[in-house]
Amino acid sequence: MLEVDHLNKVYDSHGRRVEAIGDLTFTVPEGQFACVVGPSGCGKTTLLRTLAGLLPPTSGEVQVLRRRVTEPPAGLAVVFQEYGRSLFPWLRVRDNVELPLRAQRIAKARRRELADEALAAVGLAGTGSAYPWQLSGGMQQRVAIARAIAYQPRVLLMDEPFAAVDAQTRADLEDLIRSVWQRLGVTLLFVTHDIDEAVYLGQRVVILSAAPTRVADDLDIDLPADRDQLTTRADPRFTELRSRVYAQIQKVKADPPGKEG
Amino acid sequence: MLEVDHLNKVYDSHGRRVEAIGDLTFTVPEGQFACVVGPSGCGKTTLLRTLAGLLPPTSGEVQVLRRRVTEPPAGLAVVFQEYGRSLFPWLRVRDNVELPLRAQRIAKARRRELADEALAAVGLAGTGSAYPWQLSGGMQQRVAIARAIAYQPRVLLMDEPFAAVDAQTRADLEDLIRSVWQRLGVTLLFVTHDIDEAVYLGQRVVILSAAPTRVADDLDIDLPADRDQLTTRADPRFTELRSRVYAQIQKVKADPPGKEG
Amino acid sequence: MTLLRRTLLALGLPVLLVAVWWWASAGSTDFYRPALSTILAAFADTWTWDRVRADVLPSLARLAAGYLLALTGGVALGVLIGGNRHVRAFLEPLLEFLRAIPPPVLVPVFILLSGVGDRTKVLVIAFGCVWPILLNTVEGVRGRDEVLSDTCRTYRIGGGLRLWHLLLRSASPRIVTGARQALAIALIVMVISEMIAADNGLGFAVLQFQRGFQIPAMWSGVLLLGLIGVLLAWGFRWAERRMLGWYYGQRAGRREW
Amino acid sequence: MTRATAGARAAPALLGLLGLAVFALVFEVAPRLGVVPADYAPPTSRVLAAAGEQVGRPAFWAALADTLLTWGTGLGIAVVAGVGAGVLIGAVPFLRAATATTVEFLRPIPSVALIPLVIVLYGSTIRSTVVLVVYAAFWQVLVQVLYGVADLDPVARDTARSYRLGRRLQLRYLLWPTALPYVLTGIRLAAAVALILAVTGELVIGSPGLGKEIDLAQQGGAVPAVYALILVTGLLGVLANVGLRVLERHVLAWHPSSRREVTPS
Amino acid sequence: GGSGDDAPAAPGGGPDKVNTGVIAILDVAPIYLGKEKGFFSKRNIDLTLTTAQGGAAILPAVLSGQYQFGFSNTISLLLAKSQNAPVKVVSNGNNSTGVDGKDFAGLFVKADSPIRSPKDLAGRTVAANTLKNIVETSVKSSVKKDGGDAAAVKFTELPFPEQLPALQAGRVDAIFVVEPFQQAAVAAGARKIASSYVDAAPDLTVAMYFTSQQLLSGNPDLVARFTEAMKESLAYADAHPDEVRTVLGTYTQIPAAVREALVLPKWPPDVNRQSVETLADLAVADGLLGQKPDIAALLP
Ligand SMILES: Nc1ncnc2c1ncn2[C@@H]1O[C@H](COP(=O)(O)OP(=O)(O)OP(=O)(O)O)[C@@H](O)[C@H]1O
Ligand SMILES: Nc1ncnc2c1ncn2[C@@H]1O[C@H](COP(=O)(O)OP(=O)(O)OP(=O)(O)O)[C@@H](O)[C@H]1O
Ligand SMILES: [Mg+2]
Ligand SMILES: [Mg+2]
Repeated sequence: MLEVDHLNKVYDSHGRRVEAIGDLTFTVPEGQFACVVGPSGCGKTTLLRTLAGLLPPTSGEVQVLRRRVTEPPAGLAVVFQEYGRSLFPWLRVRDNVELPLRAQRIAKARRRELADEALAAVGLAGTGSAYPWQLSGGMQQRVAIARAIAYQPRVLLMDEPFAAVDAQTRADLEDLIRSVWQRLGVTLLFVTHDIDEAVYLGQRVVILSAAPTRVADDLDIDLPADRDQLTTRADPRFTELRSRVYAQIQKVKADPPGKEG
Repeated sequence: MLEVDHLNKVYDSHGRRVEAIGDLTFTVPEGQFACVVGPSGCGKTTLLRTLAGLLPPTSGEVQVLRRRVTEPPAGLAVVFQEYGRSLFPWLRVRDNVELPLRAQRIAKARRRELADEALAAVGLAGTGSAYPWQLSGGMQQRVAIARAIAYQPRVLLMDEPFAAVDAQTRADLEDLIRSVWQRLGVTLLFVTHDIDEAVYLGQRVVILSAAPTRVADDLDIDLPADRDQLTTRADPRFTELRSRVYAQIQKVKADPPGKEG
Repeated sequence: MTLLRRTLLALGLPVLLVAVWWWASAGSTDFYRPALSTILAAFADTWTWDRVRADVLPSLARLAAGYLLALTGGVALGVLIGGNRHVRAFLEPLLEFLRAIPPPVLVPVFILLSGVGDRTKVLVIAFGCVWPILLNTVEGVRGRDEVLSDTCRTYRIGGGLRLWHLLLRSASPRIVTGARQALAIALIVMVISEMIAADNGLGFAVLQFQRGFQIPAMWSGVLLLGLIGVLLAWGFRWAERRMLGWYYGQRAGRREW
Repeated sequence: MTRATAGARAAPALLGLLGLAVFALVFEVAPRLGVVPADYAPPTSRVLAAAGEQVGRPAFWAALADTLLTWGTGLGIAVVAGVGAGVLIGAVPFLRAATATTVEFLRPIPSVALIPLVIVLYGSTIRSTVVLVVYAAFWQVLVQVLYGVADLDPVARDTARSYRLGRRLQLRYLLWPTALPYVLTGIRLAAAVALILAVTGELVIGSPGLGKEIDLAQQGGAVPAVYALILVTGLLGVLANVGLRVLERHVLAWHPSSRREVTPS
Repeated sequence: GGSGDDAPAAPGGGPDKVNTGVIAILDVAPIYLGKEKGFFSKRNIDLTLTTAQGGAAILPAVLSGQYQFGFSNTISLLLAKSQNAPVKVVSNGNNSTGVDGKDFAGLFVKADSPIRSPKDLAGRTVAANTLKNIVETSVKSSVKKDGGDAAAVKFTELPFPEQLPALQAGRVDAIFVVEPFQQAAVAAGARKIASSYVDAAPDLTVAMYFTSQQLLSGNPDLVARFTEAMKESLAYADAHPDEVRTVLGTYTQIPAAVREALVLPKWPPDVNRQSVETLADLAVADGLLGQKPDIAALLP
């Protein structure tokens, strides 16, 4: 469960003051798959980092699993937008995936099994012994995803996790994430720029305005729980929902937030 | 003009041998806008780095502007996939954009003008005095694009340059790149994972197979030169072309390259 | 680079310099600047196996002990200081104070506290050469990548795992820089430590030659020091290449033509 | 808000003073308890009193000025030469390979072993000591620069290459900022080593300065005066570090190590 | 360049500028006193005294012409001569008082030490400020004189200021110190078991002033004038101990009270040749010197 309550975040360093998050309030109930879309630079990453306990809010507060966040909460995993930099260059791919499991004192054999499974799931079977910098961008991003999946978190925050992979792989990963979500009952906050993806994946799409960001719209995605790439995307309801999201985003762009409030 | 002639590239380091590029031959005539698509890890970045003279081929050769490439050719700009790391963290955004212009001994006032224009074109007017790490991922990526545009290259290589920006910004940037291309007559090689984008932007789409990569298909995009987001994407020819690309990619995925040749 | 080329590069300049030295010093009558031929003759006479066993080996043993002490102590303290800015604020001025005190005037204090034996010399060596390791470790730990730090924090990688896989590994290029510096300094401090309260050792021998006005023998000792330095540096580079494989791989994977 | 930030800025300095104070206290109490003999390790208060006496002597100020001159000159030369040679050698692989052995040979030669040589050349003058200072401090900077230059980010380097930044621009905007954190550490190391060598050189060679005063005090058996002079030397080191830290905050504002400390987390 | 053949004569026939390297200890008080009294300036010598920590820094400076003269202990000069260093003694430096128990230097043990006399030192450790030098030779001669096994005495090197603390902490068994450290040892209750300089040779010449052969042959007149001035200085210092104690305050940091109590060495104007011969023989016997140098060539 995630609760964001009147969150406000101002960056003020090196002579530059930016109010990234204006006033943000929303709740993601336990086990929900929520997608977040919003213009570039609106504060999505900032929101995720605040939820992950990596950044203190300027005012307001966030709660994860009913606890006020002051440090990274247990059982939470993040796939960072800067996937390349979030992999340890001195660890081989498999060790990168296993490292969080070691911190949880999971036995070696089990760790190995979880890591290999996760790597296979993202299509990287057989790359375990490479270093991350020997992989292509999209492969690196998938390692970061594998790491989060192998961790079996209760809350998963993902920041544009499929930005660097091709369309086909992306579709596979989308289905993978949905199946992980369904199997583990994890609460998922998923940032993406792809509107189709947001609608296809989530039970809900939160649309953020430009910085200082607010919730511009919050849509329920009432598509059936069983989704697949062909039928769901062909569903007229899908088309309708994606048009609504698209229209809403256009509106957000057109109304600079300065005008309101 | 770009010529790739029986290019082959094998990585062999730290106990891992990968034949990234199998045998690649194609030519991009002067002033053409060519898009490249292919599965993640197939060798697109490798190809771009070879064309940019940053990586020696294992065998075969590449020519840029009718010169065999042995070092980075003059008049060529690259937008790297790792946009974040390609910006110098010690330079402010404007200085990052201006730096290549200084190498060309462009006068200060003119430099400033070009940089400000380019930043405004990518929607970053007013961020010139920030450091890159004070910007969001999408903003950083746009700085890298602005740097390439301000450089006014004759050949432009772009490696998934819009991966980190939202749909709306992406559409704007697509139009921007097309207008730059038309205005400057630059030869453009554009790597993307978005099939719609490839079809919308290019005069041609080169589809690569999985590693060791070959040209799996090479399609002419015979859409009118004047394109816009609404009408072009609604054009039945557009839908037809994108379906062909999509089908082709599916086929590439299904046939592992080992089976052929 | 072929082996031949590497050898040529490694030995070219030294051979040239030795040749120049030989030529320039030939027939020298200057008491303090004897001809290189004289020095080399003295070298052969002086550094016999007995002498090596009596003076050079004890020195090297103390050197090794002091250096390892500095390495472990410097890295441990460096991680502590680099990882916490309050600790850093508390300790830094004090450490800077200690760092600026010349070993020759500090040695008496060490003698006072720990006697005149080998232990004191080992401590002096450690104290003298710990600084590059300490400073570099501190800066390496401070300069770790933010995204990696955040990754560790969110996955709650703490304790020993964080220490090893985040702090030490990301500081390792700088730790190696410091350790490399420290190696040469340890050799220097070894010599200094043997100039006080010693009865054997390479530094002691050089000092005795100097005081006994056996100038060619003294220069041969200096020459030996340099040679030991080269050997240690080669050993160090070998170890470094092994430990930092990922680092050089990441940088060389993108090698130019 | 502003008060809090001012407090936060002052806090490190206070903590640092506290650290020095604790050290001073230990050295006040230990001799008094007889842990160490008070005659040879006088308590802090006696050292401070002796320092007070020193401050009253014009000879002390002259010596301080001489030491500062030796130190400053030597350090300046060493830094300029070390950075220049380091960047040159580091940027040109051929030079690096060709000089490696020679560098490793020359580095471990202790400055003290060169004393007869410099005396033959320059006598007991400040020049002799400056040569020793330069010799010792030069390597500190050089090695740091060599490793710093090698720390280049491959993507940043490719960027510079593909935009065909010339040698001068690559040096100024790529190599230099990359190496800068290493260089600053090198300067901090060199500053202390230079100070040490300045004092040691004065002590052994007899060129004018604090080291010579220490020698005089030692020969005269004036133990508190010896420690007072050492205290002054140490404080010079602390001051140098404060200055270099301020410099670092300015020139490395962009570096993760400074960024982290701006945003509280 | 180190080609100082002549003393740099000031243009226009002014006084000769002369630089002399000394150690800032009691022993060189006469030259400071002599300078103060004008014994050098009246011989047209403009004397500058430069202090160094030890002979290691002085000899090279004299040989290279940076200094015209230098001060060194006798053994060091014998060592240098035996290595064919072109040095030449020009004046006496200082001598022991010749009085056992009342010399300016001595061999001390802790008050409660079982060591009663020098022969008990066999198998024990003695601190010397410089190894393989005059202290070692002298202490060994004390042991021999006392009927002990000199070869069984171990020496360790400690600077004078560190010796008393080391003795009291039990890290060494005996120390050999000169004034003013002798005063401190006495004050700390250490027991003097020998005056080794006295034991080595009667009226031992402990140190001397020297120059380089080059200067001697290039400017014998200057050397002669320096020798004259030194003679006068030595004689004056020997006759005026109170002025010596005062002048000490100008170039050392010995506290005034200690200065009053110091035992001063003897400053005869001429080198005690016989003692130098004896010392050389002792050094050869101890293995410090490979062979006996040509003492006539060393001494004036
Ligand atoms: N470390 C920082 N220091 C200063 N300002 C920052 C910092 N990080 C982000 N900002 C600013 O905060 C705003 C929001 O940034 P954020 O990274 O949250 O955006 P985003 O929604 O993730 O954008 P994108 O989709 O482009 O990744 C931006 O204007 C950015 O410039
Ligand atoms: N520096 C390197 N060292 C070793 N192998 C490498 C290196 N860079 C890339 N490779 C390998 O070469 C293959 C192609 O990589 P490349 O980066 O060109 O793929 P890509 O097509 O750009 O993929 P993506 O779309 O995911 O960015 C991959 O299998 C990768 O593991
Ligand atoms: Mg973001
Ligand atoms: Mg790529």
